[in-house]
Amino acid sequence: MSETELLLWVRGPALQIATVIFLLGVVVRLAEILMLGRKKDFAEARGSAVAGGLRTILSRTIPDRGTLQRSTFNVVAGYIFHIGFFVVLFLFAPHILLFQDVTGVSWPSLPTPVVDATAVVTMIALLAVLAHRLLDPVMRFLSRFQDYLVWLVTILPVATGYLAFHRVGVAPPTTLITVHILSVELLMVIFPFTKLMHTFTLFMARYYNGAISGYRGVNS
Amino acid sequence: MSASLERGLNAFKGQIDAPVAAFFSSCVRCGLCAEACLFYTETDDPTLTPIHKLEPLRRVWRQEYTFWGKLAKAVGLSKPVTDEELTEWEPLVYDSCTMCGRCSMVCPVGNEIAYMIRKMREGMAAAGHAPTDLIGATQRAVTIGSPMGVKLPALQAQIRHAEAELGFSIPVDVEGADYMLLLSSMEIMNFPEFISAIARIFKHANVSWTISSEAFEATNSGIQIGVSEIAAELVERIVTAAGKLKVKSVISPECGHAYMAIRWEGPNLIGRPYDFKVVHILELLDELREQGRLQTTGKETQRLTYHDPCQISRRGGVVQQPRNLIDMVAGDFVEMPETGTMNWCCGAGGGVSANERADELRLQVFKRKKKQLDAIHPDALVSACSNCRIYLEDGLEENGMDMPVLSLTETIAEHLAGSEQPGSKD
Amino acid sequence: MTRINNDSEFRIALDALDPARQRQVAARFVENVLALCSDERIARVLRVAGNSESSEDALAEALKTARATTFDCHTRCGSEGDWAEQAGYFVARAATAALTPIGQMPSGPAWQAALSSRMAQTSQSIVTGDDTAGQESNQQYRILSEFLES
Amino acid sequence: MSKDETLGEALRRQGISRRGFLKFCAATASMMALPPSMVPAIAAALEKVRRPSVIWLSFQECTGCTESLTRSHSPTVEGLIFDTISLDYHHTLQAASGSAAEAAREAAMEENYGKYILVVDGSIPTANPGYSTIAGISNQSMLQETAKGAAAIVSVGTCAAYGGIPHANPNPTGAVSVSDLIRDKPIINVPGCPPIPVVITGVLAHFLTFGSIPELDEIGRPKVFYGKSIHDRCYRRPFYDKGLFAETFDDEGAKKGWCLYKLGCKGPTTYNACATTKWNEGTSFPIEAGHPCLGCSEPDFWDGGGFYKALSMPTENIARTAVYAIGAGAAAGVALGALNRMKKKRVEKAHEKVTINDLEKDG
Repeated sequence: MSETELLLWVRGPALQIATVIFLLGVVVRLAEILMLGRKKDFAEARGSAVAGGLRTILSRTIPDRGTLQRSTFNVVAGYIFHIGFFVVLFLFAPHILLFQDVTGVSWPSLPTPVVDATAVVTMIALLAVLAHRLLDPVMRFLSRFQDYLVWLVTILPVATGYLAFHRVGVAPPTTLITVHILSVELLMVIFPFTKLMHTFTLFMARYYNGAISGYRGVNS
Repeated sequence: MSASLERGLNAFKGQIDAPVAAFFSSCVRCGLCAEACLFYTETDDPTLTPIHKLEPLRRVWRQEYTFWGKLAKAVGLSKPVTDEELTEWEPLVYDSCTMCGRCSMVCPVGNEIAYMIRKMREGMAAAGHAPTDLIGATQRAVTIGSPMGVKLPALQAQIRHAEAELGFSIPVDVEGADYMLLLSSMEIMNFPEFISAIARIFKHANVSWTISSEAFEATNSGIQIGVSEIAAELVERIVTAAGKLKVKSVISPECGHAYMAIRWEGPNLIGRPYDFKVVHILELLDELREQGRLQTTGKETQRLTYHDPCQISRRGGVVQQPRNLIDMVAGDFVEMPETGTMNWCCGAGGGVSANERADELRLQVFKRKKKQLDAIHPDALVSACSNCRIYLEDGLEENGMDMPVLSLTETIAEHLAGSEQPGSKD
Repeated sequence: MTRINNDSEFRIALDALDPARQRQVAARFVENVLALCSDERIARVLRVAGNSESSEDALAEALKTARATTFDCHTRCGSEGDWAEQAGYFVARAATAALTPIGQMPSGPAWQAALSSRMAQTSQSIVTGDDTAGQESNQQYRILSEFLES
Repeated sequence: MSKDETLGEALRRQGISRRGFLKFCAATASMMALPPSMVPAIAAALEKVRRPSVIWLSFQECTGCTESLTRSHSPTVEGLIFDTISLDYHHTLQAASGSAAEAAREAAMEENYGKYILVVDGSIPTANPGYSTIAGISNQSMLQETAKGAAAIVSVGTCAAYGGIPHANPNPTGAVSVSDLIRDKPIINVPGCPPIPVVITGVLAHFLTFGSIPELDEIGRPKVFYGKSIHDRCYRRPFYDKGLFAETFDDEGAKKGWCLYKLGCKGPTTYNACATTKWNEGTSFPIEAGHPCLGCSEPDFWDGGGFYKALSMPTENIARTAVYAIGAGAAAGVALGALNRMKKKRVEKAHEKVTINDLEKDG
C-alpha cells in the first residue's frame, strides 16, 4: 500500500469504521445509562430540580475556591489541557473543514500560529498531568491501566498533528498526516469503552447532581 | 434468614440507577474528591479517597449494566466482587465517610458521591458488613423506638423536669395542633434543655404544637446503616402519629441526619408523599422571625461562629435561616472559611459517631475543623445538631481548645424578649 | 433576707453575684448531686470551684478536668443509654458549667450548673421511677438563700 | 556540433557571453541552495564538461513533459543547455524516424555505454506489453535494455516517477514507474505534471557539474527543488495562518486572494518549486492564478480524494455513516437498556426484606 493509498484509507474506510464504533458505542452507553432510570421523588420540593441540574452543568465548570487553593496544579493543568485540546480540535481550519463536511456547520478558525502555540501548551500540560498522575499519591493510587492508555491516546493526536503541521520527523508528510488521522481514529475507537465517555456523561452527571441539590434548594 | 454476599450484591444491583451509572461513567480519577474529604486531608491516606470507597459498587455496575462489562464478566476477564472485598471496604464505607457530601460539591464531572455511598450501604448491610455498633443502634431503634434506648418514661421525666423549670405545661398528644415536634435521643439524653428552650420559644411565638408519645424519636438508624425497609418502618411510625394527631407539620429537631431522614428520604422510603409538611426547627424559627413572632432582646458579646451541620445545610438546604437567626442575637458573628454548603463536616455524622471503632479516626479528622476555627478564633461555636455539638465538644476538648458549643435554638431561647424567660440577661 | 421561691427570683439573685461568688454557689449546687457521679475527679474539681482562694491556674486546670470528665461520661450517639451513668454525666456538666468563665455561655455559670444538677436528678429519677421534679430546684433555692445569708 | 566539444566551447561558439554563462551558473547555484562562492566552481565545472549523450524515452505519456521542456526555449540559457547536450534520441524532437531513429538510439548506447544519461517520461504498462510499443519493442523491454548502459536515469514527470495518470485507479494498463522496474541504477525523480522546466535543466546541470546525482528525498526527488512544500513557500500562506479562506471560486475571499485550502488546495502536502520558480518564465503558478494546487508532483495525486476536497476532509460520506451508526446505536442501546431494566426488575423481586435480624451473618 502506497502512502497515498494509506492516507486515502484512513480518510475513507478507516474513518468510517472509527465513526461507526465511536457513535454506536457512545449512543449505546448513553442509552444504557439513561434507561436505568431513576425513581420519582415524593418529597416536597423546595427548589427546582431542572433549574438546579442545568445550573450545575454550567457552575461545576468553575472550581470552588478551596479546591482551587488546595489542588491548584491539578485544576490549572486540567483546565489548560482541556481548553487547549478543544482549541486545537475545533478552531484549527483544516479540522473545521472536516466538521463542516460531516455536519454542514462551519465556524471561524483561529490563526494557525495561535493553534500551533496552543498545541505546544496542550502537550506540556498533558505531560504535566501525567507527571502529576505518577507522583501524586492519590492519583497514583486511583490510576488504572486505562488511565495511562487514555492519556496516551489523548496526547497522540496532538503530538502527531503537531509533527504533521511542521512536517518534522523521518516520515514523509503524507505519512505524518496518515499517522495523525489514525491516532484520532484510535481515540474514537477506544472512546466508548473508557473514561473518555466523561466528555458526554459529565453533562448527565452534573445534571443529576444539580437536580438532587436543586430539589432541596441547594446550589451545587 | 441472615445476611449474605448474595443478598448484598443483589442489593447493589437494585440500587444502581441512571445517576449512579452516569457518575461512574464520568469519573476520570482526578483525585479532587480526596482534597474535599476531611478523612483524606487529615490522614493523607489515599485509600480514603471518596470515589475509591465505591469501588465494589462500581464493579457491580460495570459487570451488570454495561455491555462490555457483561462481556468481560462472561469471558472471565472481570472477577466478581467477593465477600473479602466487602470486608475490606466496610471501614471505608462506614468509618471514614460521614456522607457529608462535600466531595459531591467539588467533583468536576459532577459525581454525587454521597448519594452513592448511601446506596452502597444498602448492599453492605444486606451482605452483613455493617459495623456492629450500628447494628445494635438499629435494632434498638426498631424494638425500643430509639437507637439509644430512650423510652417514653424517660421523655416524660425530662418533660416534667422542663415543666417544673418553665412553670407551664408542655403539650403531649394534643390532637389538632399545628406542629408535631420530634426529638433526637441525643437531645433527650444529653441536651434535655432543648425541650424547655423550644417550649419557651413556642409559648413566646404562640405556636400550636405537641409532642407525640407514640413517635417522638426523630433519628433514623435505618438510613445510617443503609436498610431502606427499616428506615421506612421508622418513618412510617412518625407518619402514623402525625396522622393520628392531625397535625399540619412535623418539626425536625437539631439533628442532621434526622432532617435528611424525615424531610428528604422519608416520603421516598414509604413510597408516597406525606399529607403534612416537614420543617426543620431553624426553618420554623426563621419563619416566625419573618412574621415578627420571634422577638429577641440583647446580644451575645462573644465572637460567635456557626457550624453548618452537613445534612441540614449542604444536604438539606437550610443555609440562610440559621444566619438570619444568629444575626438576631449575635453582636460579633464571623463565618469560618469555607462555610455554608461548603462547610467541613465535624467528622461524626452518617453513623460514624455511633461506631466506636471509628473514634480514633474521628478525632484525627477533627483537625480539619480545628484549622477552620484557628483561622477565625471564635469564643464560642453555634450549631444546630446535637450530634455535631457533642462531637465538636469532644474534638475541642481533645485539642485543648477552650470553646463552648451552643445550640442555636437554645441561644435564641436565652434571648427571648418578654416575660417567658425567668431573669433575662442583658 | 427573704427566701427564694421560684426560678425568676433565683436567676435574678444569681446574676447579681460577682463571678467568684457565682462559682462558689454553683459548686454547692453540684455538691448536692455529687453522689450521682461515680467519677471521683468531680469531687476534686468542686473543692477548687468552691474555694474563694483558688488561683486562676488552679481554676483553669479544674475546668479542664471537668470537661474531660464530661466527655468520658456522655452517652455516644446511637449507643444504648444508661440513665444512671447519664446522671453522672450531668453532674460533670454541672461542674464544668460552674467553672466556665462568665460570657462564654449565653447564661451565667451558676444558673447552668443549677440546671445541669437538676438534670442529673431527673436522670436518676428515670432510673428509680420516682417523680422528683421540682425537688432539686427547691433544694437549690435553699442552698442559694443560705449562701446569700452566710 | 562536435561530440568532443566542451560545454564552454559550445556556448561561446553560439555567441553566449561569459557574463550570460555566469548568470546561468549563479541561478543554478541559488536554485540548488548553494552558496554564491560555489558559482565559479560550477562555471568551471560546466565549462569543462563534455557534452554528454542523452537518450530520452517516452512511454505512456502525453508529451506534456516535453512541451514543458520546450517552453524553456531559446534564447534562454536553459534552452541553450539542451543544444549543448547531445540529445541522441527523442522521438518527438528528433528528425529521424522509423528504423533510422532506433539505429540512432542503439548507436548512442553503444558509443557511450556506461556514460549516457537516460531520461524517461511516461509510465510503463505491465499488464500487457502490447499496450504501448515503439518500433515493435514493448516499453518495458526498451527501458530495461536502454537502462543497462546508462550512468543515471532521470524520470521526468509524475508518470515516469510514480506511475502518474496511467497508474490512477483502476490502472487498466498496469502502469508502473521507472523505479518499479529498474533497481540497479541511480534514478532521479523529477515529478510534476508537468515538471517545471528549470527543474529539469537544474537537475541535469547538477549532474554535469558534480558528476553525481543530487541529494534525494525519500521518494527520489532532488531535495534542492522538492525540499519545501508549496504551502511553505506560498505567497497566500499569511491568509492561511490568519484563518482567511476563499470558500468558493467567486466569493469575496477568492477575489481578495485568500488561501485556497478549503477549495481543496494540496499545497501543504505537495513538494515542488512552483511557488518560487513559477511558470512561463516566472509569470505565475496555479495558486497565483486562483486555482488550488492539485499536488501533481506527489505519488497518486490523481487518486488523492478529490482535487476540490481539502486534505482534512473525509473521502467518503461520513455524515450518512454517522446517521446510521447513531440509529444502530440507539436501537442497540435501547435493547441493552431494556435487558438491564428486566434484570433490575428481577433483582428487585429477588430482594428479600432486610430486617433487624438479617444484619448479621450466621456463624
